[in-house]
Amino acid sequence: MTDQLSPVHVQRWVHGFIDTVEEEVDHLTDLDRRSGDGDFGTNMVSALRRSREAMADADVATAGILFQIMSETFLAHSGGTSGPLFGMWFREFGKVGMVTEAFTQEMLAEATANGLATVTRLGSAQEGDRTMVDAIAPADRALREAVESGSELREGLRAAARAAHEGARHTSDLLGRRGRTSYVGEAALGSPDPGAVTIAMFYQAAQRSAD
Amino acid sequence: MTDQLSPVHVQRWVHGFIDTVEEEVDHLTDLDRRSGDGDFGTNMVSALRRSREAMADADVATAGILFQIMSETFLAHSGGTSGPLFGMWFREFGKVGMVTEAFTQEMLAEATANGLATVTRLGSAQEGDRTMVDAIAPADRALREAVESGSELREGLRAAARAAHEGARHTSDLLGRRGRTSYVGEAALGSPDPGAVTIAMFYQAAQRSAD
Amino acid sequence: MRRQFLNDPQDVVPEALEGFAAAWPHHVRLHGEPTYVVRARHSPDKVAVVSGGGSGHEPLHVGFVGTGMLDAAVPGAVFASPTAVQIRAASLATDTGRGVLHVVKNYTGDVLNFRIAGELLAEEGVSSEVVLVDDDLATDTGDGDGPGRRGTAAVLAVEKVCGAAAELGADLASLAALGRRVAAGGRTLSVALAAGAHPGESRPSFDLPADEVEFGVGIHGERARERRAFAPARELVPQMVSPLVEALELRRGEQVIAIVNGLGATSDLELYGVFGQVRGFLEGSGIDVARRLVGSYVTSLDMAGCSVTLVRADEEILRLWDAPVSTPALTW
Amino acid sequence: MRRQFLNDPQDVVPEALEGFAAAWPHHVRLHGEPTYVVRARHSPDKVAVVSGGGSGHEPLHVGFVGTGMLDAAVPGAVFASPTAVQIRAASLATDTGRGVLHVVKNYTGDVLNFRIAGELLAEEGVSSEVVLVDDDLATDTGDGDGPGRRGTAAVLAVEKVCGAAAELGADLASLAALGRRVAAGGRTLSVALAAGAHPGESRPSFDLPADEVEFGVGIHGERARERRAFAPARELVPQMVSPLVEALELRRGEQVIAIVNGLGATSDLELYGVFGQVRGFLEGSGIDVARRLVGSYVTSLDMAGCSVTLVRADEEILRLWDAPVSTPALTW
Ligand SMILES: Nc1ncnc2c1ncn2[C@@H]1O[C@H](COP(=O)(O)OP(=O)(O)O)[C@@H](O)[C@H]1O
Ligand SMILES: Nc1ncnc2c1ncn2[C@@H]1O[C@H](COP(=O)(O)OP(=O)(O)O)[C@@H](O)[C@H]1O
Ligand SMILES: [Mg+2]
Ligand SMILES: [Mg+2]
Ligand SMILES: [Mg+2]
Ligand SMILES: [Mg+2]
Repeated sequence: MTDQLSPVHVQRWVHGFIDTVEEEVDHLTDLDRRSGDGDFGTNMVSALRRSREAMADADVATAGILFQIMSETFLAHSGGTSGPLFGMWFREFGKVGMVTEAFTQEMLAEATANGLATVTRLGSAQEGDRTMVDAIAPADRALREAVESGSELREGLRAAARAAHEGARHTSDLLGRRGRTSYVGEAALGSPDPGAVTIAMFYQAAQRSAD
Repeated sequence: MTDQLSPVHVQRWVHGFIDTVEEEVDHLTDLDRRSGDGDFGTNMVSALRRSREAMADADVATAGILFQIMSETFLAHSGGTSGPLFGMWFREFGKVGMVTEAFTQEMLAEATANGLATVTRLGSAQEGDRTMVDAIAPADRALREAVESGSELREGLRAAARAAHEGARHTSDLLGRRGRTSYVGEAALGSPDPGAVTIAMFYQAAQRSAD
Repeated sequence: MRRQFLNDPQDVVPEALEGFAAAWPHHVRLHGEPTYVVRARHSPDKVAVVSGGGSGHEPLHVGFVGTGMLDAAVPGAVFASPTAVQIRAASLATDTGRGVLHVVKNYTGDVLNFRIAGELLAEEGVSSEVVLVDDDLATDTGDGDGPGRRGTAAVLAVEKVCGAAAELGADLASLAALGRRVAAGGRTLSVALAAGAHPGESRPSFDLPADEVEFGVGIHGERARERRAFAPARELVPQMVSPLVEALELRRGEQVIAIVNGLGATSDLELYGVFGQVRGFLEGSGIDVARRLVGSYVTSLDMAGCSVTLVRADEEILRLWDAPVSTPALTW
Repeated sequence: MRRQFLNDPQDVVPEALEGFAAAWPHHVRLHGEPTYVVRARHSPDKVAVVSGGGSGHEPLHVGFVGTGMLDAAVPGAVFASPTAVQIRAASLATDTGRGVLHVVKNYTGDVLNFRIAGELLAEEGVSSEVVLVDDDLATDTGDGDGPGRRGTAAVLAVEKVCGAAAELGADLASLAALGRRVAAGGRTLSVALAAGAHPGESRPSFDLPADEVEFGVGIHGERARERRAFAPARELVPQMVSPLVEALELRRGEQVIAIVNGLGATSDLELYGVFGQVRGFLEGSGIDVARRLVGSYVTSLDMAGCSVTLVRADEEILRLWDAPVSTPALTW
């Protein structure tokens, strides 16, 4: 339908994402309990709620503003490891969407690529280390391909969402090598990494917003 | 036999006193257990043993020197309430005997009177408060009378020892009003005050040294 | 189970004193037989300010030896008075001919030994005066015949103010008067959440039920006269401060020095939280917290608890409080 | 049963910070939303030295804000890193245009948030450098891939030395090099006799059998890798000091700064006793304890325990260590 995500789409995307995380908070927390310290879901939801409050007064003039708000909120309030990483992740989307009104597929690919670079630079995790990177990297490849092949935005987002989902699912088979899950070893096998699952929700919400 | 206590007599006096306290250490401690915190006997013996060690090298040229040594030892090492009070008590005997070779009855009466004054000034106890003062005050009166009536030294010492003994015995009937025994109240009734008992031993040893 | 870093419990005080002296070579010197601690830099021609008492209250008193505070501190064994001979020796070592001020917390043993030391010094021609610190409101029985109020954290204010005045050249009589004025204007209340344990002992000196605090506790492991319900700081603190204000008859507009003091095992987080509440309470009553000190200064081994001290202040006291001080435990 | 003076456990840090700022009005100012503490007297034209980390380690870091040490400290919640936004704000508030030195204890959250803050600052044109302090020998696995050694009490030396150098006008690059040199020469070992309890929790974070100590413990209530037999200080202390000497490859005649640090509930009597033994051991090995600090500076709530830190020293480091400092917790 659309080859851009306008502010309205972005609002749907962001709120859809927050809704999903809120619905899945217990599940996410449970995943972190299996592989870490069990605070992931609550941390994430509390930062997202704060973000939602901050968004209420925001002037939604640019495509990036909501991501900027989420970024500042996560960087300002979220403890743990994932908080600041997600803060920097959202930040890349905020930056790319800072001066325009809508996201093109190219911009989404660029934000994803920048986000991947930032998260790996800061967290030093490689793909395969059982972190959010395992969902980001496939999404990055999918969007890059979509841009190169000239497919339309919805196609690209569907591919990215699928790739992120598969990447997250695949973390069930991975031994943790970064963050708290690295202390847990084999005990985490069989359930996916909550950070990766959350990234998958992020792209799923993007795709739905474009439908 | 003698109307003076020569250095030899004083040595007999002091060591006789120390011997008695050592023999009676458990009894004294038990008395303090009934009326205070149960450390009186051990404190006293440990200060007296130290004193005995210090006396070993002393040049016994004056009548007072052994008392001076006991005084310094008690003031330097003895904790608790009785330690410094006995230190100041012995000190008065040391001072009176500082320049002469022997104690006359007058000198013993003077030292006792000064000792009484010092102990009451420092400890603020009156006769009847269930302290060592209850043995000192009667001894003071006995010696004062002996001097006035011109009786001989052995007589005076016998009277002082008897008076101190009676005074100490009488503390069994007293309620404590100074020191730790004041917290114990009626529980201490029936057994005498260890400080007073020790003063009685002091005069008993003096009397024996003169026999 | 309470355990400590120590060797023979008998040696805890001498070993700590050696470590202390080695840690602060520019501030203090340790003298042995008899034991006392003196300033490393002797100051000529001033009244010597000397304090002391049982050990187990560190940094008190040795931590306050230095420029602008104590000339000497005389530590006894744990919770036991130093002897008169120690006090005499420390006083002789620091007397410059202008006399010695003895700052004494009100405990029978301390009072007795300082009094005896004073008599011994007098015989040697050294004049001394005692300032008795008796700030513990919990032991205020109104009974003139008893031992009177115990001395606790207000001693810090007396030592600081008198130390500063001595440094500025005050004579013995006016120092004694000043010290008595500070002490008279100081009151303290202490609350324990858990007792400390004597060196080498595994049991604390008393046990407390989970829902009670020891209210009006002393600094020697003795129990308080009263137990009260454990409560949030916002409820406990007014119970401590309000009686102090009343006892000192503090009026709106008056100035105080407030000391929030940890008793050993209390975290700074808690002490600063308590101070915030103390300040809030006093400001609410119109009393000006002109100066304040928050930390563990007068402890009771590893007791969990804190004390609040208020000291009535005036311009002279504040000026002396502000005067420079350089000691191991207090420097400005 | 462990209890504390507090209201809502959630509020313990903000309440303590308010009390802290009120207690030291001449030294610090508290900023809220985001939370950080800065010097009351801003110093123009110097590199800003900023540190931070989880709360519960008081007086670290807020107690070291002041002349000659930190320009700002950024406290997180208890045992939790401050956020990048806090760090950015504190850095912007203290930057004079000459850049900001971040002194960071090596914990994942702290490293991450300071690194992010550095990137945010760079985008605003503010240059910053990180000095990572990773002195805890107990977590030295030799494994290059892991999180590396934790940061503990050596951070004190880095803050003091860099703070002094910054005050004297050093530029950012040389400060970073200096800080890294100090950190590289610092190692610490910590022993716990009893764990601390989180605000509002009545149970300590681990239990220890009567005959064991937690050897190589951290400052966040986590257990150590090793338990060893409880023993007198004269046996425990060499077990702590000897590995430090080895790890730093200290040779006869070398100089060190020794820090004996209480972890919260440890009495001064014990700390000074331990210091005496540390000093004895080092002197026996021909190592010169050129400077020393004994006290509770880097704590873990009310943990009973102590750490020993050795920092290799040279003339420059000693000169900067000796330089004047005026902060709530350290003044000379
Ligand atoms: N080094 C890292 N790089 C990228 N992501 C990481 C890293 N470490 C952890 N994560 C992500 O953070 C998630 C856990 O977040 P969170 O529960 O906030 O961390 P913690 O409680 O361990 O501080 C993991 O599921 C993982 O996706
Ligand atoms: N105020 C006082 N004046 C005179 N003698 C006292 C006083 N207080 C206590 N004593 C004496 O001291 C003795 C107890 O001595 P000690 O056991 O050393 O005291 P504590 O253990 O209570 O410090 C008592 O038996 C009493 O004779
Ligand atoms: Mg987690
Ligand atoms: Mg966590
Ligand atoms: Mg007794
Ligand atoms: Mg006793």
